[in-house]
Amino acid sequence: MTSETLIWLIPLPPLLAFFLIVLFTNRNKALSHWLALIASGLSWLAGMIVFFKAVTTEGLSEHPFAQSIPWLPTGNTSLKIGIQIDPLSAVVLFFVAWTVLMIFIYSVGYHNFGQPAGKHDRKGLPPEGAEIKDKNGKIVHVPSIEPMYSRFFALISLFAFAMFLLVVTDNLLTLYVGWEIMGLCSYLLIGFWYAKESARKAMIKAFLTTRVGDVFMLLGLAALYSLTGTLNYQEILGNPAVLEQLAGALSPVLGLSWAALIGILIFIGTVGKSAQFPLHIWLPDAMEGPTPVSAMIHAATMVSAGVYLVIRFFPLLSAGWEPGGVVTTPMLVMGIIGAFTALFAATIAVAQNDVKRVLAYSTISQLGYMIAALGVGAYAAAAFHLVTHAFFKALLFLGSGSIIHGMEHGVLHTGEHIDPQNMLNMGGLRKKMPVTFWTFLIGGLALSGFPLVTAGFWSKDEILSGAFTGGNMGVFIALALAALLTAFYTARQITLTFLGQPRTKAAEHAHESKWTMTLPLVVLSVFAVGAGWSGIPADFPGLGGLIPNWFEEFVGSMLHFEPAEAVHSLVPLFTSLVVALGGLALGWVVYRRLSERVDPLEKPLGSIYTILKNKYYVDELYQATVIRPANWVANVFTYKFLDQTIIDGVLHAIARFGVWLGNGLRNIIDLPLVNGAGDTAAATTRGVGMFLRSKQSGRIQQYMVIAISLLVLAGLVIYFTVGIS
Amino acid sequence: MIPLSWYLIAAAALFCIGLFGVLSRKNAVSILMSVELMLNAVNINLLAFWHYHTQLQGAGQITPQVFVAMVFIVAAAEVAVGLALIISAYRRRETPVVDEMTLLKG
Amino acid sequence: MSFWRDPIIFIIEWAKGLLAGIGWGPGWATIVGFVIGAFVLATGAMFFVVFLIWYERKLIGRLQDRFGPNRLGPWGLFQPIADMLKIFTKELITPSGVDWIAYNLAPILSVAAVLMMWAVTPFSKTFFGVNISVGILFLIAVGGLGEVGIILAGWGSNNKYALVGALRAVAQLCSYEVPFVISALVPVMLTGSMSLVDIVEAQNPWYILVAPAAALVFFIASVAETGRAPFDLAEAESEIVAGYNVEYSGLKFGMFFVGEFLHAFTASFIFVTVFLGGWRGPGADQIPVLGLVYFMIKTFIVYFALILFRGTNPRFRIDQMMDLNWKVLTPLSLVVIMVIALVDRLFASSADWLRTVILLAANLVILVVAERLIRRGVKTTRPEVGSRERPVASPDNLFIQPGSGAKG
Amino acid sequence: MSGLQIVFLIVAVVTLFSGVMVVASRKMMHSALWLILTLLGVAILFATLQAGFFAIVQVLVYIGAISILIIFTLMLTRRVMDDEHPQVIKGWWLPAVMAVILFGLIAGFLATWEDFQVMLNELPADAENLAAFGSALVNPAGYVIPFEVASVLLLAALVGAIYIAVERKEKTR
Amino acid sequence: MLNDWLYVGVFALVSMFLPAAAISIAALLSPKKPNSIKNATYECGMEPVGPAWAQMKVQYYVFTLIFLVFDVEAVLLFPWAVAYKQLPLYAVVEAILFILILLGGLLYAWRKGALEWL
Repeated sequence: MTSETLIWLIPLPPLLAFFLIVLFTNRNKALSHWLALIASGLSWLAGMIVFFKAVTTEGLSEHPFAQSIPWLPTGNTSLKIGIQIDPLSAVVLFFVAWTVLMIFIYSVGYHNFGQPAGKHDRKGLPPEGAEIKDKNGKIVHVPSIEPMYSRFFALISLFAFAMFLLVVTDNLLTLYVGWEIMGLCSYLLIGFWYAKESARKAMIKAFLTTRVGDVFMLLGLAALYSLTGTLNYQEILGNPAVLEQLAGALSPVLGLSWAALIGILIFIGTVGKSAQFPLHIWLPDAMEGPTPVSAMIHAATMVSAGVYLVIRFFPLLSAGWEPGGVVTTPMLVMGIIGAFTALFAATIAVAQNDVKRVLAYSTISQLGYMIAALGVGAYAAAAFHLVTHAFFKALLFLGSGSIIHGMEHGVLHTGEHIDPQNMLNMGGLRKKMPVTFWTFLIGGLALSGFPLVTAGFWSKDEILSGAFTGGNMGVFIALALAALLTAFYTARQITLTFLGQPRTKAAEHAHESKWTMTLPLVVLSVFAVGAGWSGIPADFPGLGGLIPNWFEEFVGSMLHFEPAEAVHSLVPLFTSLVVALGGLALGWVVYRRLSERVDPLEKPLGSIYTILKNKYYVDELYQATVIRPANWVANVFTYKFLDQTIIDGVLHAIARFGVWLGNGLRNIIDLPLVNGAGDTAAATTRGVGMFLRSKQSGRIQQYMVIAISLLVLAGLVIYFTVGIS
Repeated sequence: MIPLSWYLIAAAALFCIGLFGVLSRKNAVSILMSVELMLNAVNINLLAFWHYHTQLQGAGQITPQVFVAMVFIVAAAEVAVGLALIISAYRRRETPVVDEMTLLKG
Repeated sequence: MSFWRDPIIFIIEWAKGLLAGIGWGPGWATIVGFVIGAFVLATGAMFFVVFLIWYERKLIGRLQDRFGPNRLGPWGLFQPIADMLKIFTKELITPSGVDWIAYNLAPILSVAAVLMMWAVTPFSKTFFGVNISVGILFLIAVGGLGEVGIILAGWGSNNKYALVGALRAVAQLCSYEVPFVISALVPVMLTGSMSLVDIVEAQNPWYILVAPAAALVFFIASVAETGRAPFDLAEAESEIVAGYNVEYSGLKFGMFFVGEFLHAFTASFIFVTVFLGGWRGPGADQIPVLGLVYFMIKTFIVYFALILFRGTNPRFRIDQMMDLNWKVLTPLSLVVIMVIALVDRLFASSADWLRTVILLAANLVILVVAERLIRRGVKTTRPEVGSRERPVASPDNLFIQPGSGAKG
Repeated sequence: MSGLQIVFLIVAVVTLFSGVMVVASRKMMHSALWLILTLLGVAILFATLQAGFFAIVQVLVYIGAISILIIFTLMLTRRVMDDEHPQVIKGWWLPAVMAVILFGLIAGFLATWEDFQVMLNELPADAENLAAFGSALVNPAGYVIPFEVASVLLLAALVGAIYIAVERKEKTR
Repeated sequence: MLNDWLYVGVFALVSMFLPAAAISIAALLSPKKPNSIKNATYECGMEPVGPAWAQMKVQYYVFTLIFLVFDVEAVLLFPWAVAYKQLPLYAVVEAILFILILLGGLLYAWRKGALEWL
C-alpha cells in the first residue's frame, strides 16, 4: 500500500467508530470504547508508518506525499480535495496520533469503566458515585460509571477524525471543514454534562467566541480563493510567484497588501481557535468539560490546530520579509498579541486555585509563546514548541485529571463537602499517588523549562533566542517575564498539590488511579522529556552537536529562504536558565509551609491579587461592552422600536386613518350615500391592514406562493426587457 | 422523429401542473404527489437532453443518466421521509391537512 | 429453412410475406404483424390456462388421493371447458357503492400484468416475442402492475375484507419482490446483460448449478409472488373471508383465477429461463423446435414442483411469512450477491470449470451456514405455543376436567 | 406526421390530462390513481426517447413502489380526510395564474434557443450503454461518490422514516 | 430498437383487451337481475357496519417503505451488474460497500423491531 493511500485512510477509523457507536453500539459500553480504542489505534498505527516514511524520505518538503481528487465541480474548474504530508504536518501528525491514543486510553479509566452505575446518577450530570457492599457487608462509596459513556466516546472519536482530517489535508477548504467539526465537537464536549448550568453557559460561550474568529477566517479564505482561484497549500505557499503577487497587490483595507490582509484575517481565526488575547475568555470556562476533553481541546488538538494553521501559513504571513529585515504587518501583530497574551495569561495563572484553570491559563500563555515566536520569525522554534508543549501539556492535564480523580475518591470516602479541584484543599498527595506525582513533576518541569533534561527547556530556549536575535526586545522581555511567572506558578501548583502536609481529610484518603489512567501519564512523560532531544541547537555550549539538530533542519526545510543563522549569544540562554530555576525556587519557597487554606500572596499583593484572581475583569468588560448592548439592541431597537413602533405603527396608522376618514366623512357630510362611502373607505383600509397582517400566517404554501410570484415577476421583467435576443 | 421542443413543452407543462398542486393543495399527501409530478417533468427534460446529446456526440453520455438515477433516489428518500412525517403528524395532530399545521407562525 | 426444423418461425415468415404481399407500407405491415402476433401469443396463453387448470386439479386430486376431474372427455379433459362455459353465463353482480372504474379495471389488470410477461420470454432459440435489453427488469416491473390491480380490486369494491385482503396481498408481494429482485441480479451479473435471450444463451452450465442459493431464493420468492398456497395469505378464508376478490362474481372473479394460474405457470417458466437454461438442450441449437420441447418439459417439471409445494404445505401465518422474507430471504440474497460478486471476481482469471466449482462450493457453504443460523434463530426466538402440558383424561386422573389447566 | 408522433401526442395528452386530474380531483384516492396513470405516461415517454432502462425503472420504482406507498399512506391517514370539501386552498386562483404565466415564460425562453426545434432521430440500438453507465457509477474518476452517497441517503431515509413512523407505536405499547 | 417497444406496447394493449373482451362478452351473455339485498356489501351475511375503511396498521407502511428503499438500491445495482464483467476488483468492493450500507439499514429496522408483524 502506497503511503498516499495510507494517508487517505488515517482519518477514517474514528469517523467509522463514531457512526457505529451512535447507530448501533450505543447501549453496550464496553463495545463502544473498544470500537473507539481500536479506531484510534488504527489511525495511530497508520500515522506512525506515515511519519517514519516521511522522516526517511529525502527532500520531503519539495516533494511531499500528496494526492488529490476533484470534488466539487465549480464551473469549468473543480475544487479538489486531497492529502499532503510534508515535514510540518508529519511532526504534527506524530504528536496528534500519540496524544489522541493516550487520551482515549485515559478516558476509559477516567469515566470509571467497570464500576457499578450509581443509583442517583442522571444523564448530563457527573456521576455521583454508587454504594456497594464490600466483602464484610458494610456499605462503601465508590465512584460510579459515567451514564453517557458511549456518547462520550462517539464524540471524541468524531473529534479525533476532525483533527486527523485537518492534519492530513492539502487544502484550506477541508482544513476549514475539520476546523468547524472540531468547533462543534468542543461545543458538545464542553457541555457534555449539560445538566450543569455552568457547563451550558461555557459551551455556548466557547462556541460563539470561536465563531467570531472563524467568520474572519472564512473571509480570509474567500479572499484567497477569489484572488488565486485555489485553496491548495502547494499552489499558494509553495509557489513564490503567487506570494510575490499577493504581497505586491494592494488591498482596499487600511492600505495593507492583500497578503497582509489575508494573513491577518486567517490569524484572527487562530486567535479565536487557540485563545489569544481578545478572544481567550472561552478557554478557562471550557474546563467545565471532563478532563480528557480538556486535554484533547487544550493540548492535543484544537488549540494546536490554530497554531498549526499560522505555522502552515507562515510563508504567506511573512511574504516579502527577509530574515533580519523589518517584519511584515501580520508578523508584527502576531508578535505583539502573542507576547502580550503570554505575559497576561501567566499573571492570571498565578492567582488561580482551580488546578485545571491554572493549566488552562498556562496553555494560553504557552500558545502566546508560539505566536510570538512566529511573530519574530522563529519558525522552526514555534513548531518545536508546539510539539513539546502538546506532549507535556497533555501530560499535565491528564495528571490533573488523575489528581481530581483521587481527590474525588477521597471526598466520596470521607463525605466532606469540598471542591476536589481546589489546590488549597490538597497537599501531600506525593505519597498517596506516586506515579501521578512523578509524571506531573516531569510535566511541570518541562512546562517551566527546567534546564537540559526537559523538552520545554529546549523549545523555550530556542524561542527566546529567536526573539533575542530577531532584535525585538519588547517581545523578548515579555517572554522572559512570562517564563519566570510560568516557572513560579508551576512550582506553586506542584507544591500546593503534592508537597507539604494534606490540608483536608479528603486529601488524606486520596489514592492512586487505575493503570488505564497512569499508563498514558508514563508514556507521555517519556515524550515530555525525550521530545526535546530532537531539537538541541547545534551551537549549544557543551551539548551542542552531540545530537544533530534534526528538528530544525527537518521542519526548517519547509521555508524557501534559509532561516537566519542564529548568532547564539548566551544572553537568552542565561535568561531562560535564571527564570526557570528562579521561578521554581521562588514558588517552592513561598508555598512550602502552607498549612491554612489561604494563599499567602493574598495579603501582600492585596488589590492586585484580586484583579488577577478575577482575570482582569475581561469577562465583565465584555459583558458590559458587547453582550449588554447586543441585548439592548435586540430588545429595545429591533423589537420595541422596529417591530412595535414602526411596522405595527404603520398598520395601525393605516387603519386609524381609515377609521378617522370614515368618521370624518360621516360627521361632516351626514348623508347616507357619503356615509356609506366613508364606511367602505374605512372597511377597505381595515381590510388592507388585515391583509398585511395575514401575510404572516406561518403557512409554507403562502410563503411559497409569494416566492414564486416574485420569481414570475422577475421572469416577466427579464423577458420583456432583455428577453428575446 | 419527434422534435425536441415537444418533450420540453410537455415537461414544462407537467412541471407547472405540479407546481400548481404544490402551491394550492390542502392535503400534505397530495402536495407530495405534486412534487412527484415536478420530479417526473425534470426527468423527462433530462432524458430528452440525453437523447439530444447522444445524437450529437454519439453514445456514452453518462451524466444525464446519472442525474436521472439520482432524481429517482432522491424522490424515493423524499417520499419515504415525507410520508412518515405525514403519518406521525397525523397521529399527533389528527390531521393530514397542511394549512392546519401552522407551526411556522411566528 | 425447412419446415420441420422450426415450424413456428416458418409460419411467421410466411405470414409476414403474406402481409407484405398485400402492399401496405412497411410500417403498417410491421404494426399489423405485431398486432396479429401479440393476439396469437396472448390468446394462446389464455386458452393454455384451461389446460393448466385441468392439470393442476388432476395433480392435486392425486396428491389428496382423489381422482380429480374424470367425467367429461378422456381423463376429464373437458371439465375446465365446461366450467368456463358455465362461468361465462354467470351473473356479474356489481355491489352498490363500488368505484366503477377501479372495480372493473382490477381483474383486467391482474390478467394483463401476467400476460405481458409472455412478451419477452424466449420460448426457443428463434421463437420469442421481443428481445428488449432490460427483459428481466421488465418482468419485475410488470409484476408491480399486478399489485396496482390488487389495490384497485380491494379499494374499488368498497368492502372491509376486500381492503384488508388487498393490503395484505400487496404487502406480501412488495416484501417478496425484494429478494426476487436481488437474486435476479445474480444471472445478470454472470451474463453481463439483462436481456433474457442473452441470459439463456450464456447459460452453460445452467445457472442453478453455478448459484443454487440464488436459485433457491428466486424460486421461493417467485412462488410467493404468485400468491398461492402456502403463501395465499391474501385469501385466507379463516381470517378474511376471501381476500381482495370477495365482491367479484362471474367471469370477473374468474379472471382473477385465470391470472393466478397463469402467473404460476409464468413464474415456473421464468425460473426455467433464468436458472434452468431456458430452451437449452442437446441439439436445440440446430433444431429450434426441439428447444421449445425442452422448454416445455422443464417448465412442466418446475410447475409440477410448484403444485407439489402447494399441495403439501400448510398456509403460513402472516408474521411467519414476513419473518421468512425479511429475516431469512432478504439477508440471504444480499449475502449471496456479495459473495458471488467477490468470488467470481477473485477467480476471474482461472478456468471456467474451476470458477464454476468454486462458486458452487461457495453457494453451498452459504446455504449450510444459513440453515444453521435459521435453526438457531428459530429455536431462540419463537417460544412454542402452549408448551405447558395439559391434563389428559387418562385412566389414572379421570376426575380432572380437561381445560381447567388449559386456560390462563 | 409519423406514427411515432401520433403515439407521442396521444400519450402526452393523456399524461397531462391525468396530471391535471391529480391536482384537481377531490377524492384523494382518485388523484392517487390518476398519479399512477401519469407516471405510466411518463414511462412511455421515456420509452419513446429510447431510454428503455429508465422507462422500466419508472414503472418499477414509481408505479411499483412509490405510488403504492402513497396509497398506503392515504389509507393510514384517511379517517379525518373528508373527500367532500374542496381539496384546494381558498386562494387557489393565484397559484393557477402563477403556474400558467410560468409555463408561458419557460416556453418563451426555450423558444429563443436555436436548437429548440431539432428533430430527435432514432438512435442505434446500443445508444443506451448500460455497461458504460454501470462502470461509470463505480469509477472513482466517474460517479462513485454520488453512488455511495446515494446509499447513505437511502440508509438515512430508511432509518429516519422508520424512526418517525414506528416510535409512537412503541410508546403506546 | 423503437420497434421492440412498439411491440411491447401493442402486446400490453392486446393483453388488456383480451380480458376486457371476455368480460364484456360475459356481461352480454349473463343474466342481470340485481336487487338491493344481492348488491349489498358482503360482510358474512351481516348488515354492513360503518364505512368500508378500517384504520390499518403502520406495519403495512413500514414494510412498503423498506421495500421501496431496497427496490431503488437494486435499480442502481442492475447497471453495475451488467457492467460487472469488465469491472476491476475495487469497483466490485465499492458495490459491496454500497450493499453493506443498506444491509445496515435492514439491521437497524430489525433491531428497531420494525420487522415484527404485531
